Amino acid sequence: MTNTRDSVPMKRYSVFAVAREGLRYHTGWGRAWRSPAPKKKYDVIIVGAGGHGLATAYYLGKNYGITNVAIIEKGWLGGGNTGRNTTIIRSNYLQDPSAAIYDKALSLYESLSQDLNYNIMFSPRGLIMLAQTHHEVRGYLRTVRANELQGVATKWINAEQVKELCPIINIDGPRYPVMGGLYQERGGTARHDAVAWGYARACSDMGMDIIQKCEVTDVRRENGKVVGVSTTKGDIDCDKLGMVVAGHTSVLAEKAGFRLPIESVALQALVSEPIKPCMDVVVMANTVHGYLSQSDKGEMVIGGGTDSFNNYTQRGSFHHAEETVRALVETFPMISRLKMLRQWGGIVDMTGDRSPIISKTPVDGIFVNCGWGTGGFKAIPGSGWAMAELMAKGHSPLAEEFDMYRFREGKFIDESVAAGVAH
Amino acid sequence: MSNAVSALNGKVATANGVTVRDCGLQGMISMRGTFEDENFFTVLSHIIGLEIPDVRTIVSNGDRSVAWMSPDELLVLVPYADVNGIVAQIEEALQGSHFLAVNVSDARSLIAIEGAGAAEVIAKNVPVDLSAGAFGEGMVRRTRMAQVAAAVWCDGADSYKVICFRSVSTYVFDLLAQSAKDGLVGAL
Amino acid sequence: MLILHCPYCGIDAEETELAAGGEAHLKRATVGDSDAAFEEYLFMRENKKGVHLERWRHAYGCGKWFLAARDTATLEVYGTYPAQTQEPPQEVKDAIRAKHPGWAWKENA
Amino acid sequence: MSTRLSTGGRLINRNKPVEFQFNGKRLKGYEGDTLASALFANDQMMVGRSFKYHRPRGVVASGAEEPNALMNLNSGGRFEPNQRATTQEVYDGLTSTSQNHWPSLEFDIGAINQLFARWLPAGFYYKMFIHPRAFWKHVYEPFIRQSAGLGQVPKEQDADVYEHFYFFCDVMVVGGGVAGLTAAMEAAKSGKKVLVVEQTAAWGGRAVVDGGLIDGESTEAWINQTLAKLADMPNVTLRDRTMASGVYDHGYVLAYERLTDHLADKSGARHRLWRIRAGQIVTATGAIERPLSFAGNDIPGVLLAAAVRDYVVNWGVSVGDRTVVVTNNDDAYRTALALKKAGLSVPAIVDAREGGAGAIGAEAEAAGIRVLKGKGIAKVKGGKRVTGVAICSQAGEGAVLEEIACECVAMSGGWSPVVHLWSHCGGKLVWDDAKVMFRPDVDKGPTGADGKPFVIAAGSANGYLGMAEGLADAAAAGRAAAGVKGEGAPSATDAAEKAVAPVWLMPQGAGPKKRMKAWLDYQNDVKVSDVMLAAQEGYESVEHTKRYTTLGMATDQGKLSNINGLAILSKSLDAPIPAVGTTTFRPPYTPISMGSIGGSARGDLFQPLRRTPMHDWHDGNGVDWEPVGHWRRGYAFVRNGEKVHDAVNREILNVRENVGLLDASTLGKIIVKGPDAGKFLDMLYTNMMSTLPIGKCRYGLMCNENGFLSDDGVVVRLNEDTWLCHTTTGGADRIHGWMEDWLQCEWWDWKVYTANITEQLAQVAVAGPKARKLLESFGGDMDLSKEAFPFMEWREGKLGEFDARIYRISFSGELSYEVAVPASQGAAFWNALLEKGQEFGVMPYGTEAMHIMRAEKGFIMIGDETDGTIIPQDLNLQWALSKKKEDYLGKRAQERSHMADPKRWKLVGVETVDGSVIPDGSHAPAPGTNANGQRNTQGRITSTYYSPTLKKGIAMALVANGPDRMGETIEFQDENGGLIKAKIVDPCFYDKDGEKQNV
Ligand SMILES: Cc1cc2nc3c(=O)[nH]c(=O)nc-3n(C[C@H](O)[C@H](O)[C@H](O)COP(=O)(O)OP(=O)(O)OC[C@H]3O[C@@H](n4cnc5c(N)ncnc54)[C@H](O)[C@@H]3O)c2cc1C
Ligand SMILES: NC(=O)c1ccc[n+]([C@@H]2O[C@H](COP(=O)([O-])OP(=O)(O)OC[C@H]3O[C@@H](n4cnc5c(N)ncnc54)[C@H](O)[C@@H]3O)[C@@H](O)[C@H]2O)c1
Ligand SMILES: Cc1cc2nc3c(=O)[nH]c(=O)nc-3n(C[C@H](O)[C@H](O)[C@H](O)COP(=O)(O)O)c2cc1C
Ligand SMILES: [Zn+2]
Repeated sequence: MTNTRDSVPMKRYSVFAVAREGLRYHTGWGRAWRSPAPKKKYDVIIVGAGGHGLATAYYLGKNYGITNVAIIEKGWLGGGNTGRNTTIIRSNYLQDPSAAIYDKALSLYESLSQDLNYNIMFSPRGLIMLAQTHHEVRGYLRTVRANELQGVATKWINAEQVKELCPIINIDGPRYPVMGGLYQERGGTARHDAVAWGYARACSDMGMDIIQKCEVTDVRRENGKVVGVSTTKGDIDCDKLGMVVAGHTSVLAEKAGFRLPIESVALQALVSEPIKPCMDVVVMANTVHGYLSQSDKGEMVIGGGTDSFNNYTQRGSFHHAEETVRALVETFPMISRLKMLRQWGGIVDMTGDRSPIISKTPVDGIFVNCGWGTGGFKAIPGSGWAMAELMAKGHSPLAEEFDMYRFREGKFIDESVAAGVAH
Repeated sequence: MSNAVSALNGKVATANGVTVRDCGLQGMISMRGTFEDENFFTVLSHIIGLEIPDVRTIVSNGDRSVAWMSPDELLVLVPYADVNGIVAQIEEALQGSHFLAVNVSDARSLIAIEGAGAAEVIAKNVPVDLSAGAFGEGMVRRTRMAQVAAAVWCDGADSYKVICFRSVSTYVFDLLAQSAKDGLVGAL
Repeated sequence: MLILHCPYCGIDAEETELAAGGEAHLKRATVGDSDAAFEEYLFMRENKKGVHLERWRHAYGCGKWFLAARDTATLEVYGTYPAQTQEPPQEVKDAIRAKHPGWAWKENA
Repeated sequence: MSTRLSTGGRLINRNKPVEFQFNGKRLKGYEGDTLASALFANDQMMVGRSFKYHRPRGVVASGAEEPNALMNLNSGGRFEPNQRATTQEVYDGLTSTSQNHWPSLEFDIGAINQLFARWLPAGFYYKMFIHPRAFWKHVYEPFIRQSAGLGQVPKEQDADVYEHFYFFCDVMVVGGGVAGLTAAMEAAKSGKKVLVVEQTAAWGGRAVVDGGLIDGESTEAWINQTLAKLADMPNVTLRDRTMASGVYDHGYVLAYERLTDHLADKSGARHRLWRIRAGQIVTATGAIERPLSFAGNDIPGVLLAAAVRDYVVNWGVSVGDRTVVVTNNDDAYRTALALKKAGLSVPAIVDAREGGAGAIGAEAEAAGIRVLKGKGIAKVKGGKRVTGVAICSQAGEGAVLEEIACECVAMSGGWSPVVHLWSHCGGKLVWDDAKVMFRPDVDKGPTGADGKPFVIAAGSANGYLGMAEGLADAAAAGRAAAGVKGEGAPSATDAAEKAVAPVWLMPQGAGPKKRMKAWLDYQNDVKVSDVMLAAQEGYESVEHTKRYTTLGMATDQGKLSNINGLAILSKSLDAPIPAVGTTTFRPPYTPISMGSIGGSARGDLFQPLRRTPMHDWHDGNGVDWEPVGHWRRGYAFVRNGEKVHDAVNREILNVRENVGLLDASTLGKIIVKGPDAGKFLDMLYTNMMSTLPIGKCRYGLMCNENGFLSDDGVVVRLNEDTWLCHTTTGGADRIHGWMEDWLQCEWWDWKVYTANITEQLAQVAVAGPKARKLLESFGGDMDLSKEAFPFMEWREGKLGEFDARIYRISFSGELSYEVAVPASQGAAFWNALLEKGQEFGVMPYGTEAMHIMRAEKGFIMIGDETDGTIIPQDLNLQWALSKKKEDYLGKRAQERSHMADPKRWKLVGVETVDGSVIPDGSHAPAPGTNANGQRNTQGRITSTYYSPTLKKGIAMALVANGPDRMGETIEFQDENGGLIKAKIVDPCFYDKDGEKQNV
């Protein structure tokens, strides 16, 4: 049993490499990423090795040649929400700034496996958001038209088309018959862990240091400017600091001396036992609160609502999972006789308008990327791209509207525009 | 008022020895005021003929009851036909003080659950300890019944009443009837 | 699945009977206050990993709002108290300090 | 050959034979058999195929931890995939099929994967299928998916029903083994309310099979007596076939009771999900035996040692005539002895420990069993079933010393306490080097609402594998849970045992070839080599290893594999096991049906359906329903031969010409009363309500603190200190809650009471030129004339025999009255209106007609013109924003720069040049693109309809500088990617001067 922490040069992944390695029992594979001790100083420190943090680092290197970068992670990389989300990817958002960044992300996702030389299993199997009330129909039609002008391909499909794409759905549900859906053919899923791993491997290969099991415990400032961080592995200096810690943003911001309009709450998900393929599309049912897709391994992956109280425990209250399952049993009657295999929670960071923040902060040199709440997996490449641009150049058109000061002006990016009321 | 019908119109269902039954039109007055206020207290007990109940209890006498609903709210139960008269009496008597008395008879439904196992039928739907030791005669609990609000009280051995909003009375009735049908647990 | 003690009904109500209402003891900012003060009131929330003072309504029960001091990391509840108060009662503060000796109520931090 | 023995089998009833099917074959078993024991009785060694390589697989365990024997059960509405054969009891008529193979279990094409296994190590797909790009979606992924998945897909609606049950107790004991029963007895003696659940159908756990004496009695006798005593105690509830599935925060436990899964008669609820609140929870959940990692440890016929003895003792079946026992601890010797006792052959006990076993070793040797010490298995021989084993030194690399023919290998790698429930809510574990196990760190249990621990582990679940120490621990746990002091425990003696040895790989120096054949996770095909590869590649965190290899992610959640896997990882990393740690334990303990989670909430009970008093009439009269929250409202009333939209148009024209009826009962109605009610409403509404004269109505707007419009409705002044506020249908509960929030939490010294009386009243809008005539035809004591009852006033009195309050308000633009009667009279009133209205051409109309008519009038609709981002100023509703008031909710917000920005889009009417209808949601593009390359826009449609009144399309839109651009023509998107020209006009399309409504 050999294990070397020395850096074996990274090997390109390909079917040939696997074939070759197979012959020698895979003894030749090197580490996907190095595990270095921290240096004294970096040009840029990114706190948080989730998808967003890693993608930020990756594009700092790739797009701006900034590679003297450390990514500091208190646990294991990808172990935050990136490693526990239901992996839904789409870009058909209503508001311009959202559509821009999510669509950037989607187009980067489409070639990410090749870009990273790591198969992230991006699976554009299509995504349907069900319309089950007249109000939802109107809301989605609005999105379709908005997307048309934003250059985001999406379309409205009728109930029969929904059924055709997803035979296991009950479109004639007695309570909320399916009236149609918003369909994005390019939407789908990706293997969440692989997204983190693929970026990590690429960052490491560019010479960046990913430092795991290292918690940032303080943010050191001098004259209103950041100079470094204190960590469980000692002090590390930097010129610029990117905070990309999702559910823990408030905790870290407090250490840097500023506040953010963020609350941390638990969001839950669960999977069924695996069954043979039966659903080749992702379905979201917002009226009844539940979404469903089938993983490549065969489990039905189910996501639902958030708890309504602040929580850092990565557990949630069972009744939310229950509400979700109830809704899905009604919408997909076949799942009633499947069994729940595992349930879990993640701590998501919710802003006042439920849209993210990618912004400079009151402290010179500190940038923050957070507030992705329940939907930031799909944004990872786009968010990293924009955050890198902001950190490198001080300005990014994709990030501009996601400034943290928008709340003061009363300028919101509200995707939940359905008030859901009628006379 | 010959036209008046209760939302459940006399529905009854029985299974496994438990009967779920619409109690028909029931007079109900929602009373809000300051319980500590002597005047409120005296006027009410004078008109209704009952004391103000303690927290989470109901007091009854014949066809009249008063149930504790919250620290400033009571539910007064009287015969349906008497409600308007009583509301008028209260308004008259409490004039000048800060209170609210409204007729909510038609806004709610009253359902009886009776028979050995009645508590279990309810316990399938409410997050409340309904075991005899914990929830005895004269106790009231406002709570969640499956997905709606309800008030439950015990008015005798194996006898319970449930009040819910009128619009969901069919839901509540069907829920209880189904719970009775699905079998008893044998644990309460 | 939290249980919180409703100070009005005197019962330990489970979360499904309750509705959460966010941070407690907010000071309403309004006409005449600065943009920053108004932003603070509407958006800037205490989001501590630790003690959180928060509002809950016994929505399916008595309908009353009450306040709770709860730990967001351990979910321990240090106490609940009526909503009609400007600051947590002494016994709640004591219970918090027993676990978080350095804790200070924001008004006299 | 596995077979039923002629004697033995304490759990089966040989007088009750049952017939069941497996893969189409009719087989016999006995009542009390599990599907697994019955299959063994019928020599069915192979029961399925593994996930990735489609390897032949047999039963390995005898309980909930089984990873291999997953079955599709039954058919039609009772079809269920992935059911463990080891926990499914057989009954007459049960049908089962094995999974994950094609065309058949014996001949499976997918098994070809085994040939490539070498090239399919952990994580191989991350490294492959990258090029060409399109191939992943169209070629690789479909292929991978097709071969993945286990059970078949249920096709039909579930034929069963499910239910929930709330239960409260002081002490909940999980596990009905001797530890659980002991703890329960101690707790129960205190008088506390105790619930005991056991997942299987049999009480007693392992003890009966393992033998020994408790209080001088046989374990079986002791268990029966204890059970009988507990059953007699009024404060104790005992439940078998009930699995505690999860421990959640604040002492909430879910337990899953399987009521009919073991019965041919399926009536009543199938599963009952108990929602338990327990003061203290005792987890006496036992321990699970670990496999040993040697080459070929997955071949059918290799079982856990304790399972082999369970099959013999509990069900009277032998897995094979000759069983080789391989172990690193003393317990497995019991299997050898039990087999011997049953007359079966045990060619050898292979003990990896140089020193062999304690007292029981001598016992085995005395029974004539050959014990090989310091030895291991080099390799299991066989394909679809075991044919023999090759023996080697444990210390070496696997040179074969001898081969022994056998049909069964009984392996034991030691025992792991079942710590799942302890851990679900944060209970911590410690690694016990001596016992080679993770056990609960008793000082770090999960804590509850009071900050104190609420779970106590007991017996073998707490790491006390010996009977005597386990009983002592359990008795103490029971007392601690009940909060009583005391001493003593049922007595037993533990024979001197030799310590278990940490044997994680067999032989210790096994090379790559062997490691590729040594399974850790049977179902997911994770081998020792995979975990080592993960470590080598830097997936060092146990969580990375889990996710990279899928170790422990199968339906058994690693009950057998996790500890072995992390031990291999720790060796690969050269780090101690506790430093590597475990992955997170998550509920459920074993999978629970989605049906049970949903409970009775399905079909009609899926959600509450709110009905108005007139609901039944609508239902019987062509209604096309529209869900609004939990209410259902009539969208239109369709007559024979009509399409929905024909009905809508007819309804509108009829209101405009005759008279229509709208069931408006769902509108929120909130009483606001008290000396400070006026002041309160002035804060809530943007306009002034305190000045509203008694007898009058006023339309009001409400904003949230962010300044956005949240609701609107007509406010009525009933008397000096009482107002009645109408809200939207969806707003009633929300606004009532909103009012209480402000009254209780901000202005608690204001004297105001509110009451939501929405459902007290049935309300009908009677609208149309003939509305007055229709109402007058009822007679009564109210003068409804124009002069006596002007617009925006209300009256109360008798309308015929009905007690009515009438508001003269209009949302349609016609002469209109809204009449409220007590809800109990609503149906009668509706019928009376229809009857008396016949001569006036009365027709009911639905929400869509109402929507269109208000749009014709240019009235806004919450939810159409507003979407949570709209302020009154956007809708030109400045007139409703009181300038006299210092403050109202939302006022400060509306002063912020973005809200006061003149560039905000404003409401206008829009009319297409060609009279067509603009599609819903259409935007008006503007020249150029923004910084992100998106087309600029200058407005969007908020409502758009065909107006049957005006016979053309009409719409409302929010447009940049809209009100200043009256008459201008701009372009909106059409349905096909093109544009439609439309003119900006006044939003009021119909009767601008209000002549119709003021008649
Ligand atoms: C159950 C669930 C389902 C979801 N479903 C979807 C979905 O279907 N589609 C979708 O698009 N999105 C979904 N999301 C949201 C999505 O997962 C997140 O928005 C996204 O993963 C956030 O990525 P991140 O990199 O910002 O955060 P994370 O992945 O959480 O990474 C932040 C990292 O920061 C680390 N960290 C925190 N504090 C410190 C510190 N002081 N020092 C060092 N490191 C620190 C954390 O350990 C963590 O690893 C879901 C989320 C959850 C919880
Ligand atoms: N010497 C050894 O190596 C060794 C190892 C293991 C067990 N044992 C013997 O086993 C016995 C231990 O007794 P015990 O009572 O601690 O354990 P046990 O295994 O006998 O009983 C535990 C019981 O809990 C049940 N259970 C587990 N999880 C459950 C859940 N989530 N919900 C409901 N039920 C659940 C199991 O079905 C089982 O009946 C003793 O006889 C002991 O000597 C010995
Ligand atoms: C898309 C997706 C699919 C998953 N599939 C499985 C699965 O098949 N088996 C399993 O045990 N867990 C599965 N999980 C859950 C993980 O085991 C784990 O619970 C989750 O990543 C959260 O981590 P934690 O439970 O360690 O906190 C899946 C998670 C995700 C996000
Ligand atoms: Zn209460």
